[in-house]
Amino acid sequence: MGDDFVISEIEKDYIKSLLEQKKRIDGREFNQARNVEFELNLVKKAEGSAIVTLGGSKLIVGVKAQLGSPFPDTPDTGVITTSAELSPIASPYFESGPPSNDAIELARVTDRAIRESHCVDLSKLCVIPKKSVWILFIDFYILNHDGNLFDAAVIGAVAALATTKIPKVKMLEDDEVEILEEVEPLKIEHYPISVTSYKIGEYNIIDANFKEERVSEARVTVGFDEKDRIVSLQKGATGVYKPDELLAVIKESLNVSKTLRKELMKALS
Amino acid sequence: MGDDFVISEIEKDYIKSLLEQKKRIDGREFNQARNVEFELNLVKKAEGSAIVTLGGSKLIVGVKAQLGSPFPDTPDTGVITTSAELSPIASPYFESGPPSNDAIELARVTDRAIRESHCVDLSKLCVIPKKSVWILFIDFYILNHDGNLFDAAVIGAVAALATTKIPKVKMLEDDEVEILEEVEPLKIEHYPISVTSYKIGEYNIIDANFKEERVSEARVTVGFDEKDRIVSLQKGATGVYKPDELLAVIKESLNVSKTLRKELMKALS
Amino acid sequence: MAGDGTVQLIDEKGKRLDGRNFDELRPISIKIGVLENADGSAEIRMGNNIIIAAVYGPRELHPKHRALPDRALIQCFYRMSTFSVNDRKSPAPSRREKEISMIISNALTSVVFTEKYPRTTIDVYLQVLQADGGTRCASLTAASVALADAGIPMRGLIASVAGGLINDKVVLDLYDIEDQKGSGDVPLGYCPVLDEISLVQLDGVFTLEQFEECLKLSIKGATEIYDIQKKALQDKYAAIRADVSVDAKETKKEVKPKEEPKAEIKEESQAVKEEPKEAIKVAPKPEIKAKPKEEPKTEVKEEPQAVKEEPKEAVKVAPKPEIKAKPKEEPKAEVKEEPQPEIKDEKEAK
Amino acid sequence: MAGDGTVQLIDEKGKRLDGRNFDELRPISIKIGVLENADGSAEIRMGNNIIIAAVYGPRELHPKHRALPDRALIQCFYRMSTFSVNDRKSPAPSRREKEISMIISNALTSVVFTEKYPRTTIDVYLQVLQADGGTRCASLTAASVALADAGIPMRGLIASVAGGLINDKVVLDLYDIEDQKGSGDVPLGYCPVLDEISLVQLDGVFTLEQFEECLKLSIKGATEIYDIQKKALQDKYAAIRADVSVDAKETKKEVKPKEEPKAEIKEESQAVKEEPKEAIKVAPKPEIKAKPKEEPKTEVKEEPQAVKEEPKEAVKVAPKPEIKAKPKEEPKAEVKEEPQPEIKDEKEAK
Repeated sequence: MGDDFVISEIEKDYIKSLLEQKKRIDGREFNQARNVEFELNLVKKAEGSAIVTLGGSKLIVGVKAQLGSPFPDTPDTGVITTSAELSPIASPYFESGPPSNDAIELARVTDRAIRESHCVDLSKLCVIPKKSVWILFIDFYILNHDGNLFDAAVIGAVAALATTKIPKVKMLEDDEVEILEEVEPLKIEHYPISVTSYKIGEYNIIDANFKEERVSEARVTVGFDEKDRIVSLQKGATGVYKPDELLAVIKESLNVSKTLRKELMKALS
Repeated sequence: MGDDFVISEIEKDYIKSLLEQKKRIDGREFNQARNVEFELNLVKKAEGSAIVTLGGSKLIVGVKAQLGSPFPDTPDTGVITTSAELSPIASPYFESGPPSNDAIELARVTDRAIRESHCVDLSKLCVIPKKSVWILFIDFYILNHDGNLFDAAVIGAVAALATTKIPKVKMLEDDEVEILEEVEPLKIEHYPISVTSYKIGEYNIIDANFKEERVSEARVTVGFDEKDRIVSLQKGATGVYKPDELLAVIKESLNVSKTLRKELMKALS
Repeated sequence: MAGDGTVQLIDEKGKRLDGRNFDELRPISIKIGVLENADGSAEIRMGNNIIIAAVYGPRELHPKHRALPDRALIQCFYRMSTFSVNDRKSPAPSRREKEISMIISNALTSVVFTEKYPRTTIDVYLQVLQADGGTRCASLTAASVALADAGIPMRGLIASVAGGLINDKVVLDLYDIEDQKGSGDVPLGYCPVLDEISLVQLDGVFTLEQFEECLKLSIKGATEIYDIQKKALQDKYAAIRADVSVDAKETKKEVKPKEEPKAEIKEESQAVKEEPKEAIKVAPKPEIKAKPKEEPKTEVKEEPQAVKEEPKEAVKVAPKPEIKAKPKEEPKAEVKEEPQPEIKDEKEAK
Repeated sequence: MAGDGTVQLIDEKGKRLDGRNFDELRPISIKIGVLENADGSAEIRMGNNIIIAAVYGPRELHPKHRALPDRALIQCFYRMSTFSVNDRKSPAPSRREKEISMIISNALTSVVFTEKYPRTTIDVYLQVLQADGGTRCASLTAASVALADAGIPMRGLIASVAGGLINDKVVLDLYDIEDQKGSGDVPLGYCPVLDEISLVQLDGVFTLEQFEECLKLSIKGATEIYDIQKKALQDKYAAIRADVSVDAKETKKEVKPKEEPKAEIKEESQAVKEEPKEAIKVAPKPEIKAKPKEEPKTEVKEEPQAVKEEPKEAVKVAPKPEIKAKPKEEPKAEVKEEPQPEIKDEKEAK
């Protein structure tokens, strides 16, 4: 991510020569994701939150819920909105300033996985049709960047949503709504998992770390639901895929998604 | 203000050596502010306005009043909002573009003096609780920068507020409000004055001009009300103060504030 | 996708609401060289989409530290005109526009010989004048020929079209309502000469089999579009040559040297050896009305009742999170502070 | 200050709503070295504040023309997470955040030997994960130890805490509600070793005597915080040394050279000769839970009735300058031009 970092040619060659021997710099298999860990509900001021680490990549996701008006064309459904900040805290290569294209892509790819999987049933977020619905703000801050923020972001967002508790409301007259102290958990309908595959030379490897990501020419992030359906996909960077190669990569990613989903469900149970 | 201007070492040494002889480059005493002058109500399209000159520093302040919704947590008070622009018109060292940190600090320090002194009784700006209140926009444009814009900004803001006339309103049905032609003066409850002291070496001088400001290592802007209470304070720049030194500077500033307030009241009478 | 698959978008005869078959493109026309100042330009119409692509460069990049020491940077700026959608779009660039700019730029980078122009930028401006679904694909198709028009050497042309899922059927080239109410969408950028996928995204819900079918259909569609791109380029240069021979007698029009045919597409495949080499003498208007297969009805005769919603590419009205009473938290501020395009943006889903 | 001093914040026994005495700090814990990539880092918890500080540098400054020929530039970036406050904060940096960044940067500059690193930048990132009043002070405290963790030579550590006025009494370390409803607030950055004030602001209404009392109380509080800072640094290096000796046997963990103790704090005073020089062997977790005096209750047992308002650090709702009828002048357009965050910003008062 980002064009500003020039990896040394030596390092690039080293990573590639290892791949030729079917090895990765951190000893993983080509199709092996890194360990994922969760710390849930740290931020009490958020309705839901999770710190997720995927190998050395670490981010915090907060979910804030607020009442607001629905979109006029979907008067009886709630709203989800996602933003990401690649804070300079996370890497010497990030700069402060307005959201970079990388941050925008990260937020939008994550949003797509959450939205298209129908992870949350937006119709249940409706309080008064046309007047008042819950808006869920899913905001990420990257704390440490060690590659493949995409999969960390999606799994972190789902984890944060799964910890989210929405206040109950009481109807008053005149379509006024009182927000009560009592809360109830947000129901998660589907658990999308995204798996990103990185292409280096002729090789496709799962869940690149920072150095691998830097030398990769292309990536494909695929979101799967628990029924193994594809719910989102994004090819990133300037490299290309042959059609058959793309299909093979998607199938490999599907397998990895099952492992990651198991880890997520274990953490949430 | 700003790190981008490098004053010549020669000039710096000259100013410092004069201070050792208890002299300032423009002949003032250490605790002597420059002359202040006002030109009131120049801008007819604003509800209030003032051009103020403090020595060579000159700025224009306009007050615009508009009806709007109150903040929900203060449903029965009006709103004041302050902004400043260090326009390139004012100095070869200002650049156009989004507000600089210097402009932000200037606006926020001024805002603090106005707000904390309760210069305007915001509850009197309420038209219909929860629905409609007056919002006062206080906007500055610096026309000429010759140091210590802070004190000029605060005294200019109070002067502009003191000239402000708010339209009368008529209640219609359904909480609608009609704005009438007739106006009434905004009542000023307190007259805050800020005095800024600049530290150069071991010396603290009041109301630095441009050159003095450039060689100073620290400054303290203190706002006082007419009961000699401190209502705002901001230490600026990277220099530091000993606790006793800070207290001494504040006492000196208090005396100067009385002189400046006299000038203001004379102009307003 | 906003749709849940319940809206009927295919009739009992297997026809879509605009009369097309499942594997049929909308009518496409491409004009090359529509702008004077640009180094290369193209206008594409694809269904009711109208998009202009302009290329400037290679030229010096500012700020210089962003320049790449070994190759050209390709910068894309995809923008929707405020009047291009049913609701006026905010003039500020949305996150959606930025993302699309980036993926189009990535795709183009894969085919341009960027190493020929180190430390420069090639700027590609894409202005959507009217949107009808699939604007990113149409933009990429247009950008590709505009680069050729600018004389930028390329490994091949990229043709782009979306496949999608409506009523659980895989179809080609989603338009507005299908884009809105269908259950899946896969924009694809494909270079037929190289058999390379340079852009692919997905939203919706697909089985692996559906995805594979969709991919094949889009590749077929892209290959048809590629023929239209080639024809447009041929016609442009034919027209220039015709002009030149006319000018030789009349000297009425100024012949700009930059108008000389310059598309230097080094295609590595045999398939495109039929690059325009002999001048076609007539071709008065270099506009190609490609009508693949039968004439599809471009206008929907009757808006189906069920489909009142705005097109997906329209900018939605931001929800106003006003709280009527006793807010636990203040919600107004949030959404107001939230740059509105961001919310609208999200609402658009892609 | 939003408060007018009428809300009862101290009970008849002189206890504050969270159970603290007037001169008592909230519980403070500081962890050093919490982030992998940063050159130095720290997490501070102070009451319910949770803040992460990361230091990168000294490193090259871009753009270069901003570099100082004779010393390092210290750039601070204080940012509130959107979810750190009761109402979601806009992701865009507010004027408040910019001002606080600047004053923290000024304070740190006063203690760092910047002349050792001409033409470089030392970047200090401060991310507020949860806000509970006094975030600027907690941030400065954390930034100070993060600089030490990064091995930046300093004249001394800055400890920071606010004094304030509630119910006309001077108290130490205002938290959320006190910050909101109190009648005065004086954030102070103080270096005990040097007896120097490097950050001071005020809002509210103070007599000269009250200000002086407040200053003394904050200096006392800062001195306590300084002890916690030192302990956290000691423990970090003790833990590393313990790790190193374990590793010598087990060779299980990779010992990174950058983790070597490097805090080179050249304090000019005798007072801090007890800098960690001998390794403490155990210290398994470099987390310090400092509980000054008695354990204060960090949670307010019952929200006092009178205090419905949002905390000051929450982002307020922007006033919507809607005109209901017959505007004398057209004001809407103007207000729209006013960047909205600016307005909200102002509402926060500091």
